[in-house]
Amino acid sequence: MADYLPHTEEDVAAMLAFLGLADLDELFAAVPQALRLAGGLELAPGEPEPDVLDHMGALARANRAGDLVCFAGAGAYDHEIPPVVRALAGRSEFVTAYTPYQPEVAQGVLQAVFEYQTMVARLAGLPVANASLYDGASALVEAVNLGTAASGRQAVWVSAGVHPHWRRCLRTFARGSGHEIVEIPLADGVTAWPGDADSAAGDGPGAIVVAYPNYLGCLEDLAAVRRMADARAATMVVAADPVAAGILQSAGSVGADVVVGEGQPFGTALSFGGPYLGLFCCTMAQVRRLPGRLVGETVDVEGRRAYVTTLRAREQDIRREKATSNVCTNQTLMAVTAAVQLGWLGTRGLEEVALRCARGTRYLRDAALGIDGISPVTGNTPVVRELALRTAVPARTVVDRMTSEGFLAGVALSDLVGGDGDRSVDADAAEHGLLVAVTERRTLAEMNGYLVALDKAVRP
Amino acid sequence: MADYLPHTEEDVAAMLAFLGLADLDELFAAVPQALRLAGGLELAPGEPEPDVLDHMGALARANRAGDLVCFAGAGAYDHEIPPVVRALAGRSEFVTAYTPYQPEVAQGVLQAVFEYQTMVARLAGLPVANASLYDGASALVEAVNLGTAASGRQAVWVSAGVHPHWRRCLRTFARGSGHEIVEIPLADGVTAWPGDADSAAGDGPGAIVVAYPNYLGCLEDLAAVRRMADARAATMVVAADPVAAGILQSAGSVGADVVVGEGQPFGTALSFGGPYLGLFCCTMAQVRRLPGRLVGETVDVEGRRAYVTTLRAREQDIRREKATSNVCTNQTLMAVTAAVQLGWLGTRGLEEVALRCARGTRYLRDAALGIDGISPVTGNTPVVRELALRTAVPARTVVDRMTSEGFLAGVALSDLVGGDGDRSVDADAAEHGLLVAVTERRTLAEMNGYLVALDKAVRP
Amino acid sequence: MSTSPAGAEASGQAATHAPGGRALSAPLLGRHEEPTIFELSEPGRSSWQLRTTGVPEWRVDELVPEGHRRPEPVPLAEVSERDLVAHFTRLSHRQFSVDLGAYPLGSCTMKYNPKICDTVAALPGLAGVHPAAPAEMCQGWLALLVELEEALCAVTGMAAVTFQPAAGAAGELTGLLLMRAYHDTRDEQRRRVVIPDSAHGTNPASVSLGGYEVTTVPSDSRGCVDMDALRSVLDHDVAGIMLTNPNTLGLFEEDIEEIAEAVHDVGGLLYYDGANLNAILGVVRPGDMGFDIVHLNLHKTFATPHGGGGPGAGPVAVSRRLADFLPGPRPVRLVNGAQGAAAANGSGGGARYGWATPAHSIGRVHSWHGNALVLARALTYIRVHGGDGLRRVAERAVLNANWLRVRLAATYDVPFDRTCMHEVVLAASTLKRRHGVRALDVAKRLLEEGFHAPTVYFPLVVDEALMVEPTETESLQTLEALAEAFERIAAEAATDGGADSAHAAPRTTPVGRLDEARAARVLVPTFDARPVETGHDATGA
Amino acid sequence: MSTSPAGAEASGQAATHAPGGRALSAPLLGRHEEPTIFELSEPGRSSWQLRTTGVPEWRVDELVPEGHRRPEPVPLAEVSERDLVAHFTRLSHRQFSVDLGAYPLGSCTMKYNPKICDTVAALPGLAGVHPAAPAEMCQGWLALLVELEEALCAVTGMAAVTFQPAAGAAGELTGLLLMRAYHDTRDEQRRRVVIPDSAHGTNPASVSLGGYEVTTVPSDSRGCVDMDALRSVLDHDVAGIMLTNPNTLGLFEEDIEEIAEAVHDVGGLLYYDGANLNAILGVVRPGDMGFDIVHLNLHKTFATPHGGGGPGAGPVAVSRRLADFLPGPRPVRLVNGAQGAAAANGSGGGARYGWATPAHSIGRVHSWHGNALVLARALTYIRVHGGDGLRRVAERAVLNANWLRVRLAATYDVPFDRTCMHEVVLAASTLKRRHGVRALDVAKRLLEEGFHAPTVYFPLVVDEALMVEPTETESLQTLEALAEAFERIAAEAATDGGADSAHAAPRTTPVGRLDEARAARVLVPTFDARPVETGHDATGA
Ligand SMILES: Cc1ncc(COP(=O)(O)O)c(C=O)c1O
Ligand SMILES: Cc1ncc(COP(=O)(O)O)c(C=O)c1O
Repeated sequence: MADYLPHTEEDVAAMLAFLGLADLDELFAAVPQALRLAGGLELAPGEPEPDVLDHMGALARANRAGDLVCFAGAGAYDHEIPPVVRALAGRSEFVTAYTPYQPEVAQGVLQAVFEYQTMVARLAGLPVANASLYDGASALVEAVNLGTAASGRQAVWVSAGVHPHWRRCLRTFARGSGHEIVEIPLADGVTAWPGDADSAAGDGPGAIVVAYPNYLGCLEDLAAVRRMADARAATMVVAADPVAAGILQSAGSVGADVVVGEGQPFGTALSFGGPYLGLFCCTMAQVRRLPGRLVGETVDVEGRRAYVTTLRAREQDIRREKATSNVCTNQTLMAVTAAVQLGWLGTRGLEEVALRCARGTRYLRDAALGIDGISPVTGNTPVVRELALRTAVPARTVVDRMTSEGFLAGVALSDLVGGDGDRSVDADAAEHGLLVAVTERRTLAEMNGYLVALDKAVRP
Repeated sequence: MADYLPHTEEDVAAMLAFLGLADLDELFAAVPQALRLAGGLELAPGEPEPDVLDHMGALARANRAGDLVCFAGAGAYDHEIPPVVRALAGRSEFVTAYTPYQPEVAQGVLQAVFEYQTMVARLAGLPVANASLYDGASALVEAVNLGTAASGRQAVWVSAGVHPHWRRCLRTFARGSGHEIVEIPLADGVTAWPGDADSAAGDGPGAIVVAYPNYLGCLEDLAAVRRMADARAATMVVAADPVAAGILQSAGSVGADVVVGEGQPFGTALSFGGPYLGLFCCTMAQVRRLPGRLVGETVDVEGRRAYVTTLRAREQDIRREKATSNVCTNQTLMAVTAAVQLGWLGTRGLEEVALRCARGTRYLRDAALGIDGISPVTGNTPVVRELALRTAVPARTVVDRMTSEGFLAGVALSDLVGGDGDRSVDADAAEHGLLVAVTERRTLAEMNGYLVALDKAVRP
Repeated sequence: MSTSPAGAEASGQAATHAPGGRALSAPLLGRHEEPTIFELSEPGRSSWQLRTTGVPEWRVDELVPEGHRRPEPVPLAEVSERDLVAHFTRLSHRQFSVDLGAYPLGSCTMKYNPKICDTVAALPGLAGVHPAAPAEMCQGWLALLVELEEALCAVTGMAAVTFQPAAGAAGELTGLLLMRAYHDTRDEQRRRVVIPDSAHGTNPASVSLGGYEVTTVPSDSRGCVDMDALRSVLDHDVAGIMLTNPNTLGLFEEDIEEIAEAVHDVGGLLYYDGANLNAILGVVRPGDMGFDIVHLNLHKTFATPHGGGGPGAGPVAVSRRLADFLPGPRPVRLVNGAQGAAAANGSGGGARYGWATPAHSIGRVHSWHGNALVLARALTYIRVHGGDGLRRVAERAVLNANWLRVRLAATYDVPFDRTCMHEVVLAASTLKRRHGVRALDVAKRLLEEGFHAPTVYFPLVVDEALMVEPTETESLQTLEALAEAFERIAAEAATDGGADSAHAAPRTTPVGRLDEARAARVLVPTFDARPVETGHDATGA
Repeated sequence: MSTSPAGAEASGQAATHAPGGRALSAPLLGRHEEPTIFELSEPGRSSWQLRTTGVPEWRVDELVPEGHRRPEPVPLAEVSERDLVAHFTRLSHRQFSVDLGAYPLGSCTMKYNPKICDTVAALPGLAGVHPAAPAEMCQGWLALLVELEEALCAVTGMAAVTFQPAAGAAGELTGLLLMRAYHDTRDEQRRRVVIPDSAHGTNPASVSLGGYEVTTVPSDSRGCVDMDALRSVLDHDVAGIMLTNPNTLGLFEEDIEEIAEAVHDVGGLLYYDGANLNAILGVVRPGDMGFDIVHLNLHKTFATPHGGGGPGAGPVAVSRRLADFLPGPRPVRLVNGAQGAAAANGSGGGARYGWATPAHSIGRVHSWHGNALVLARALTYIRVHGGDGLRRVAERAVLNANWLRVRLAATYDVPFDRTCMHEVVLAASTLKRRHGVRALDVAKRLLEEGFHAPTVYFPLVVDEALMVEPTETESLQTLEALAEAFERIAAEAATDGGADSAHAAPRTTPVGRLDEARAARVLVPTFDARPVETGHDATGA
């Protein structure tokens, strides 16, 4: 009988007596007899912790992906996470606290989030960052909600260069919000925006969404998007990669109204996709439409600097159906983790990571394109962060073959865009496209081993 | 250039200027030129943490022992260490603190050690326990120092049932202390103490040392030892196994003056032999001879209960050459760990662990003795905790063979007592004796697998 | 010594050169401010260390085209690893948590978070897996999710589960989109969703995002849904109703069968907000009550830690007829029979688990598969407890709440004083009327008494609400101490100077009450922000 | 609110039923006592969970013979896992540590302990290895130890190392036994060992345990060994001399060459107490100074954490002529060439490393091989720094100490005011004479200023000593803040009421100054102890 309950037999008896009840069942008198669960839950009986650890350990060992050298990215990256970051972010005070409803005893989390907001805002080149959203996709959905609310128009132009899963989420939630999602195709890896002529037709977009770099690693022309947005009084939303931002111009500096991103690269493990971290930044003009929590600085009764969640009137618990968003629990621990990781990296470290990723990508690209059976998906468009290769055999086959060589070769585009194709790549690339990511952790030796295996894997 | 130094170039320059020095070398002007190290240390240049982790990880993987199912004991046991104990004992406040010289900011460690002392004293059945010593062997050495000092006589009778390594340490340190160590042989696994006649000859022992159970798992007659000690006004020292103590009478209850032991089984991993935990308990009469630190309860200026290291006048920093011991740094973190582990086990848990170890040992013994090529080393003497089997082929061969079956079969007596034999076992057993330990972690399935492998391994 | 900023300034450090080794912000030593990491920063200092790779060291201008390059590196803090550690360790000492003491925060189920779950979540075989790895390479994860789905179905009495929603609110919106998809396929345009006035704020917010209008039904004198009021708003324009049972007053909706019947009669669906499931584990199942859609808060009922505000996990379980609409792809067992554990023996043989997308899936609601590591923690918790243990959890949670209710009924208002479930809603209305001590004051005084405060001013239907959820992992001794603290506070309020004392609380914490109005009026959302006048006070309640 | 015991009693809990969930002992919330785990205990409560084994459940009387059985289980605490966690987490908040702030404790080298070392020490492949496993099964460990031995030889200039000594004092005694073995084999009966009056207490204590008599030599006006005094005590009865260089005054013994020559001339050996090695890493090596035996405190110089008082590691390095006496067995490379890393690729081929016992070994000094996991941490630290990094460590450590010396010379007495090494010994003699503020008071006031206190009243040769060792991991900003704190304390002492204020310190800590006399007079070594009169006050200095 393994559990964490402190009640002794005597405790239970004494408490029931105090309540004047005969047994525990009487506590549930309000539950209609007919509904009560007879015979208990259909679940195995409890097991002691060591048995459970054995089981979970066996499941973990069954994930052979964990042993592969990772060249997969597509929004989830294998970056260095040093012991010091794990140790600090793992402190139980951060892990087992609730949302800071009593700021006097929550300055630890509040200040860490305030520092996180500052770092993320600097990264995006915007003045405001919130305390986190669920992940990149949910941050984008919220950005579109904000953007359309700000412009008052429901149509949304979304570059097909935005991560396919994020676009899928936009379509899902549009069924509730009523947004009209218009996907703009790519040509050679960059968005082919409609000329003024085309778009004059019909209601202009309330928001325009572009990714920087986009999910194929290509660098879009943000200034052009800004001009388009100005011309149409639309909100400019940029989904920016936060690591590449270490060497790329900030979207804010080019005039983005909202910048969102996936914060996983900042200290969070691959984790089979979650929990991750939704980054969200906006201009001061939009702060009252900000989704989620915001930590602000203030003072206490003695004038000491202190932190508190602020502009609460936007939130669901106060504004209810009029709230800017329904988000309550967010990803605070990942935000704290990001603050620690960015504190560890610092000004030079982040730049160095971004640079090393770009160098690795460059090295692998040059060498891979030398292999016959390999060609680029995005022509000669400059890429950072990701690399889309066209492989002679279906990309999925390449991935499968390379697992036996000890490599997670990348992500087959077919797994991202689905069989029915997508506006980001042509039908052939949708089947033969392999998306590869190289982080600062990949060594030259690993890449050379990868190239040998790739050479074999692409043979018919 | 990887390190943990905060000094920027500017800091160094400013500090040198403040000191009126031209360069860092001037700081070492007092070091005779002739002695200065030219060309720096003959060490590889520093490596970044990830490289070092790769290297240490490779070394760890090269220890195949870690993958074997452990049936080895001999004073180091594979007990359950739950995540909760690792988490609490691993808190950085406990890990990175120094000896509690400023009690006002060290109540955490001090109270934890006070609780540890209480638990260990209860276990031993004595009123005083110190704050830890290095390991079982050093605790025994200190016990003999105390015992001879108390009786004023240098001769020490040591049962050959005491762990061979501990006896070896006694002999090593006797060269400094001048103690005359007399080892008393075993017969059928228990000490064959000299009759009054023999011992009348010569100066009687100042201390008598016995193990309970002894290193072969056999239960000695403690009452008889007490009588001997009384007859000779000698100090009775018992080296007791702290886990077996969960079901065995306490040595204190039988009149031991000093009880020592190895505390590793209380939450400390096998750790290739260290850091471990020296347990040390004694009577109130001997408290002024206690080696090492002692935490006591007191009050602060406001009358609040608080803890502090006490009876400091015994210690080396005050008493110097007259100190009861030279120990300064001890094994506090392991003592704190033991307090957490014993807190987790509690009254019932410790008894249950002791009981399960005894059951496993019983099961394995009955089954193993059924295999031909296997006989007992200690006759029919009842055993707990350890089991000494005589194997048809040399025990070392059995151990080697069984590693390929995935088992650490035990410890060959030849590895403990050395080639030149020992007074604890006969010459044959010294070569064919296999010491086996079964903890509460060993399952029936593992034991049955072990028995099959053993059956094969003992064939000529 | 002074704990005022003067005291802090007394350190004589220029704002941008705070000493990383000074520990005055650690409550162990003082009550000073902790410098921000930016104030601890010193140009040229660093902590980062990256692997030696041997990759050619191209310059940035050889890699990034003109016009895309960042002129200057992103200005972050530059600190030594030692100062990084000291800073965040001190911050952690300025933070209350379950691991420090009782956290009776109503509606949050702040139970003890078993450490074994941290160990599981850190297993490289779980934490190191890329979400896009081929199914054959992550059989363990798929087996884990399928096992968890089966367990959650057993607990809720539903047919299938999606794990994508990252928290309760995300589960709600997902559930509402499922509701919409269901009605759409039946060509029914329904515009309204009914929720009780006691509902949690996320419910109405989610309804709006789901494209529905909120219709609120009042609670009756018993604190439950007013049946007549409900019937009066039910028609074929109602897509469904969102309920949590027990409701946010901690009361079991006794008329649940009638409610279900009434809603189903008009073709509506019942949505179960699972935030309060802890009270009924193994006692009664949402599915048996007639609910069609259920979201669970694994970070409440199943003890996954809250992380200071998140992450959570809000899986949604549905009845058979809604299964085809679930988000995809979903983990599925390919050949039956093989249990997770079996599959875990792994490698040998082809894959036993894979992915599948339901026929009429509403699509993705998460970048990947949901908060996977949180799900692994929940399964661990469920396995340790088993069916029997989960029932004990509910019994003890309800027992604890009722003990507090009866004990405190003499001192505090208990708006609905009958057997409650896992939490009890007290009120400070009398204290406020008689002595001017409000719920907020009671909350702040409780901090001085060594306990986290309960949830205050929620549910909105109760004046001066103090919503207390002790959870099952607190002992009778802790409940007694908590009750005595509540009683001391009430007694003190009646003494003269008592109210002032309550208003002055908390006085033992690193900071006292904050100027929340100023935080909203002069918004400082980052260390770089210059004071910005945002006009009116927007702190809300 | 009251923080007196009355306040604690106010919780109204019987001593044996303290509430585990009440957090008033966490400095974040209050200043109350933390109940002992025994007071949190409740019969029938438990935390333990053990593996399901399927082993037959024999009763204890079927396993343990009559007369050996324990009548009652050992009475330990019975607490829930939740209360266990709360108890020890709160205790951790009542503890200062390097991770919270600067710890300038002289002679202790409290530098930052890199977290990477915790990760290494937790590797199952290191932590899970049984010490008696066959050498073939622990090649990684053997390779690690051989690599560390080579590194320590490079750092000390010695020929061989034993890892068995668990701490510095154990290393000292081991070294003295080596000294004795050396003289014995040369049939020389020498009875005395010389140590300076500034030596650490473990030195004389070890000398006695080594069977030698202590001969103390005074320090001269420069704070170094008085050469004339030394020469006057040197004769063929002297087995050797124990020195630490830099000495405990933080000064480098400039006459070290003459000292070595003089001692060697009479056939004595030189023992180097390595506690202060941090100052000279990569600058000068004990071997080159003429030392024959060296112990290292890895828990100082090589950053392994102190664990609240231990564990440490005190390996002993010796010159060629003493290598044959080292304790055994020792890890050795069997076939040369193969480096640790290579061997680590492991399995393939026969063992590259094994054990060997020196010809004239003095025998074991540890149950097994020494504090292995501490050794693994030290190697990790050495590898990250490399030869260049270790030299930087010494430079920065000495730079920091001298900066403080010069800065504080104006405010405090500096008995030996010349370039010091890694630490500086200040004195409060003037403060005491003028204002009645003693070194102890300064120490307690520093706690209120956010810093751990320096070592006080050591070395004994300095009146009112304040021994400050900042270490190299503290920044200039931290040194400035520390210096200002020292200065504030001195300035305050001069004001009226200043002395009283100093005597009242610390006032911001969970407890104030303790009644240490009472602790010794009425000895309470365990929770069960009834007050025991031990007669006179025995707290010592
Ligand atoms: C009753 C109720 N419903 C829904 C929610 C929302 O859940 P989450 O915070 O996980 O989004 C909560 C959380 O506080 C709640 O208490
Ligand atoms: C100078 C000196 N020598 C020896 C020692 C003893 O080392 P340990 O505490 O590791 O036994 C110390 C430790 O404080 C010391 O400072």
